[in-house]
Amino acid sequence: MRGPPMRELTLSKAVNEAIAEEMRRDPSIILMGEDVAEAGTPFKVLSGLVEEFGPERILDTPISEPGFTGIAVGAAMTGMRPIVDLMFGDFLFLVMDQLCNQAAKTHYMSGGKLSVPMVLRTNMGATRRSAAQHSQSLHALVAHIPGLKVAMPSSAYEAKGLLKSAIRDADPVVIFEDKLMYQDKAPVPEEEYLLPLGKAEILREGRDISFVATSSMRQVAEAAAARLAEDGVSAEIIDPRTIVPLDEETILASVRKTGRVIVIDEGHQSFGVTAEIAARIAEKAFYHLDAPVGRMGAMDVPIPFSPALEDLTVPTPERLVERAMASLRGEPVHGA
Amino acid sequence: MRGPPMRELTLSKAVNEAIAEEMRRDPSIILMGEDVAEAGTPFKVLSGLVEEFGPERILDTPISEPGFTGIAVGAAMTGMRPIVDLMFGDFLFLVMDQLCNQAAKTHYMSGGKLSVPMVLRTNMGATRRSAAQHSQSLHALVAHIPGLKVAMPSSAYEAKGLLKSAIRDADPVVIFEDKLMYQDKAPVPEEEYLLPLGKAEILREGRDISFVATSSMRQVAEAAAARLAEDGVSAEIIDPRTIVPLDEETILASVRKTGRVIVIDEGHQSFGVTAEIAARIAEKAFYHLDAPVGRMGAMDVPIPFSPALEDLTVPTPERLVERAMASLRGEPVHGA
Amino acid sequence: MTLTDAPGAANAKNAERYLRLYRQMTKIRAFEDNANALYLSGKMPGLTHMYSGQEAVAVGICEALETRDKITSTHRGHGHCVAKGAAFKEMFCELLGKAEGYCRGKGGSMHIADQANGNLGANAIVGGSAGIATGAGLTAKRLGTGDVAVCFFGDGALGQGLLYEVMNMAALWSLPVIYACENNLYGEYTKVEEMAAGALTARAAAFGIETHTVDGQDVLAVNRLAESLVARARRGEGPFFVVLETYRYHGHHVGDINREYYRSKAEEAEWKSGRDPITNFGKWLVAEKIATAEELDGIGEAIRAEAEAAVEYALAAPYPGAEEVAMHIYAGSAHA
Amino acid sequence: MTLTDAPGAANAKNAERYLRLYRQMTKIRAFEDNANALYLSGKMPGLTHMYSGQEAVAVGICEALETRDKITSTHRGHGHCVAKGAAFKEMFCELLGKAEGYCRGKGGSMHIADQANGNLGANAIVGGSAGIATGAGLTAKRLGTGDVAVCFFGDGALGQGLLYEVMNMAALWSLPVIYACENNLYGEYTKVEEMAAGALTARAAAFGIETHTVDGQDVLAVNRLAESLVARARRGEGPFFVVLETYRYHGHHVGDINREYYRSKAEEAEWKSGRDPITNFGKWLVAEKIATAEELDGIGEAIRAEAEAAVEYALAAPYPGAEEVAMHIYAGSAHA
Ligand SMILES: Cc1ncc(C[n+]2csc(CCOP(=O)(O)OP(=O)(O)O)c2C)c(N)n1
Ligand SMILES: Cc1ncc(C[n+]2csc(CCOP(=O)(O)OP(=O)(O)O)c2C)c(N)n1
Ligand SMILES: [Mg+2]
Ligand SMILES: [Mg+2]
Repeated sequence: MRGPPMRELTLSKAVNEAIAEEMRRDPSIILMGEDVAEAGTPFKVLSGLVEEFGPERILDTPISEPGFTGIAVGAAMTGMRPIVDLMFGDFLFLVMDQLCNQAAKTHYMSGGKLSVPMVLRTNMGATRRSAAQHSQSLHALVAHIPGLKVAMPSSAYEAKGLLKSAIRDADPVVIFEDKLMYQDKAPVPEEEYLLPLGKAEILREGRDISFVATSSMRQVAEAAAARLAEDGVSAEIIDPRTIVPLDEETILASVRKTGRVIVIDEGHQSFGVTAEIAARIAEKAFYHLDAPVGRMGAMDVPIPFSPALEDLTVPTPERLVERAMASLRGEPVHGA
Repeated sequence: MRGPPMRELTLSKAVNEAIAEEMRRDPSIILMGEDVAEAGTPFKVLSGLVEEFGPERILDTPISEPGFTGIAVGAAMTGMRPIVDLMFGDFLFLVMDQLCNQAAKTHYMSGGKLSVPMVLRTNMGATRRSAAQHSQSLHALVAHIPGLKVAMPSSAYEAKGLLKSAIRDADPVVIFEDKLMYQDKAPVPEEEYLLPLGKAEILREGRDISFVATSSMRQVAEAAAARLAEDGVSAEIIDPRTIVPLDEETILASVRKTGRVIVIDEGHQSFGVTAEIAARIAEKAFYHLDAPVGRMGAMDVPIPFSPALEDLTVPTPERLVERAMASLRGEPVHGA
Repeated sequence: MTLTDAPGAANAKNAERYLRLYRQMTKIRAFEDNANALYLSGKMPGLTHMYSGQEAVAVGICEALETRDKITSTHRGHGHCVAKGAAFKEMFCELLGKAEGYCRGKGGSMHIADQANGNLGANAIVGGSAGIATGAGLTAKRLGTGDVAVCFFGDGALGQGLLYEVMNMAALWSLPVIYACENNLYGEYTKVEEMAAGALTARAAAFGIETHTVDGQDVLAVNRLAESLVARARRGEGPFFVVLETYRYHGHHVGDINREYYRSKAEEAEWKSGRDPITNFGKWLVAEKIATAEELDGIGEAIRAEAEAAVEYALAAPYPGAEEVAMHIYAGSAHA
Repeated sequence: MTLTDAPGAANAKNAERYLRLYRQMTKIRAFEDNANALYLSGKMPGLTHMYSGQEAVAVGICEALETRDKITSTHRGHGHCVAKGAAFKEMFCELLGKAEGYCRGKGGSMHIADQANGNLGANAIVGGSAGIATGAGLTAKRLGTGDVAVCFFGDGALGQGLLYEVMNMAALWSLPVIYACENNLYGEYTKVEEMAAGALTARAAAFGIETHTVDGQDVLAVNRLAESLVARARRGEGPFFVVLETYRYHGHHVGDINREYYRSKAEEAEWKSGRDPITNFGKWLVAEKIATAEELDGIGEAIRAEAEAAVEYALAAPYPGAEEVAMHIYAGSAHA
């Protein structure tokens, strides 16, 4: 965050700007999804785009997620750069075939002759009282499929820079915005910038323990780090930004320095992102670890509607502080 | 394998027997899928069932995977116990919404009032020269979704015993048969038996290193263990049998004993099953580990058709022996 | 006013039935008015979709069903739930995430279900219950129960391919399913004609399914058609497909306040003043001397009082305890 | 024999075009005969689906297309590939997994593609390319190229909901797409009438799409219809839907030898002797004096010799090197 002073933008506005800038630059970009035009999506992220780019480039579709994702794949293979808007990340289950059997594999299966430069923008994040089918964080599923890239911005700044890179990328990229962060503001430069896919960011330097935190878990990590600082514990925070490609080196370097680490992600803990990152750390920084690698994902339960229950399912700063202290004492730290 | 001598059955026949026995016992069981009746599936696994149970219980469906999976969910909610035959595991992508948004969550979302006792039988396994859309091992995806149980039999014996338990289970169970093992024989008792979901099996006892191997990776582990034995290395082999629920205790006990472990699974390595099991071991057996937890999954590439390439993508006994030796020397062991 | 039952003597005989139709519609309206108020006053978590205006559809159909018949519902599901026999208290408790809700607060508005009365649940995936309803029909046919399943869905759900897959199977197998398409002219913020090419009924006629279109504001017309189709479906003459022409009075969801960009106030006023299903049916009841205006007012007041009492009860009712978060993931043995 | 071009003078003028149709069909048959032999002699890895019998469909349609027009193909895709202009050598190399194959051996029979000639690829997911073809149509419309996209698929693909989703969008947006449904009476081992309720053309007519049915064994009838629809689609009058009545001579795949349980030898013999598209067209060419029987024999022999030479070449050609296994996962920067 060095350089000239920046204006503050909401994540929503940052996404909107990224798309508008790219669409001005490249006429092959189109955007499609449900209620993306006049309505600008239920989250109003895309407001104004149809006025500037017209309904030929901002396409309102029927409620046909597999269909319009498939159409995007074909459009991408033939010269367009489609951005697909998937209203809720939970609908990924509907488009898995087109995304994972088609988009992800086309370049490889064709021996490099065809490619699918498309972006699938969707969201993640619980605690909105939206219940089990509108609250999931399903990024681990797509991260498992070779051929897809997966971005998880943790701020307006990242959302814009990563989305612009994703749009220019030659491959299918799935980008997960945390729907609870759409109104969160962050400094965003006036000038154009891109953030590379595959480069993690050290958000906070520290000596005693590393937190590897994706998306909004950055906020959990930052809050926990602030509290730990009061007790004289210095936490380092790494934001991977993209989980595919994963910038293993930045993560490992941090862990080799601190000797302790907790990986925090909002997807279900089991068979999720914390598992992959923790396993890589445990293997490749084995001789530098002073305590077991800790993991905090969402509980392995469908997201309950009741506010009394939902908040229990996701990592919180309090629980992260507790686990960090346990790690510093050398105890195993597991479970959401 | 104690007790009276057993006949040898192919995995295919064992599955057929499990279904036939259960259908005789419980009239609420129906089976549905493409070409399951007269054709008995392309793998001929179900031959003869329609003759015994009739086309009312063995239902040939159109090529509508999302549709018939959804119908199975509804049938299960209203009193049937449907077994869905999904011809290739790669088609899981088509049924993810019905499986993960509906079947998996119904019991929880209804506060325990509705349930979905169904089985989805499908397959996994590469090296059949079937290319990228007919070779995937996608069990990690469903393992990530709370509410589903996931079984991975490693022999005819397990296939029968686990399938019978899955059919009787009150929850949706996804069972992955390795399509390359359909003709593999193993001793299977004449008498009825069930294998519990959630109980791992120690296939071979050993002192020096543990192999945790799922499905056909059992064969890789067994071949490697035999070669290592020639060099005086004693490997223990654990077969989790089900990855959800995962019998963590049996795995951890083995690792605490041997101090060394390699997890072998045929899904893509990144964000796959080896990650979860390795991460749990690394966390919970941390103070017992003499070397980093090793992982061997399939390469993170779409499965190539060419025989010259396909065989490179999956774990082999040779590579496992190498990695075991590296582990014994204390070197990190990673990658497929 | 186009209420279509024959005038005069026959009506006296059916007075009880008519008053029940009136009461059920009034209950739905009262429920929704309270739900809307709860949301607007910040007492209801999440958001919800009002059924007001569409009462004659749910009531006209559900009054033709027995308790043992099954329905599947949608995100706009309160009306179906009331019409199928649910009680206010348990419904409001569910909407507020309380333990006494039909789903112990775990489902909320979008997943409310009422198993005891044959309501298999609302669904937050548009079209997501088409398979479930068809599966319920399969169960009925297979067990020979004579039960019928009604699949409620909106015009927007015609965009989902799943619907076509299951209608094909329902037609092939002559299942006792009624596909009830509530055409309220919009899917979210988009007009039906922008989302659906061709005639709506042709979508089912393509599978050889008998189709009907009916005025969804005329509870008697809906009920008469439903009685006949239900009876025929019980005799094995199904499936059927019905388009019910109707209108939602509120926004897409409770937060959709400024909606003139997609539909005019004039249009809303026209439907409300000229085609209100409750007002019109009330007038008819008075004209036919089945009830006096005062009696109808009395019914309305009693129901509104009942609703308010239920709201008070639900507001004061306890949330589920923290231990419930990990309950109901599995119906069978717990996840290890 | 129902060949339908006007006799006499006009034909002389079109002789070159007619002979090209004949040659293209003969090429497909020769390709398939060799592919089948390769499989039966154990020289071909995996398995494959023969197009023999259906030649008039692919050729009749593709001859109406320009190179720049796009097609998507199926698991039974060799015919489409040849018809769209592919060369034997690269095709056989692909079937054998050799580096000179169209996809460098990575795709194989089920994923063969030919980007340079506008073939976006075979697909191993039934119906899986419906979105891709429609997306190609969207690109054509958006860029105003006047290109047309043809989506080839089998009768079995009518079971896939995706098709209905994309046909709806194609109709809403007037895309230049021709949906070519090759009704060869079977999907795997099941008759079309057991899989599809209602009339096949009604499936598209439901979306207001103009539909046609044509004798798929009559190359001139197919070609004449295709010429007209392609021209109209270029003018923005699309989409169109065509059912082509045809027959596959071989089993579902090369290994499907004993097939009397689902179709009779008599039926096969009838189609082969009475309705062979090549024989009948050959007879017509002779009757119309466009070629002599000897000339046609000469054409057949030359093509067969060419095919055999290509097989020899492909058998001797090198496999891709091991390094290629990790190439082409991403078109952009490599996966970290
Ligand atoms: C698969 C899926 N896509 C999108 C949504 C978001 N969404 C919720 S309701 C709705 C509109 C549904 O329209 P319709 O079926 O006509 O029902 P109505 O709201 O008019 O009752 C949409 C797009 C969803 N819940 N599920
Ligand atoms: C989604 C999907 N389901 C099932 C299969 C297995 N399968 C391959 S071909 C086939 C039959 C296809 O029939 P049809 O579309 O009529 O094509 P045909 O083989 O007759 O050319 C099936 C079921 C598949 N490849 N993809
Ligand atoms: Mg609607
Ligand atoms: Mg066919």
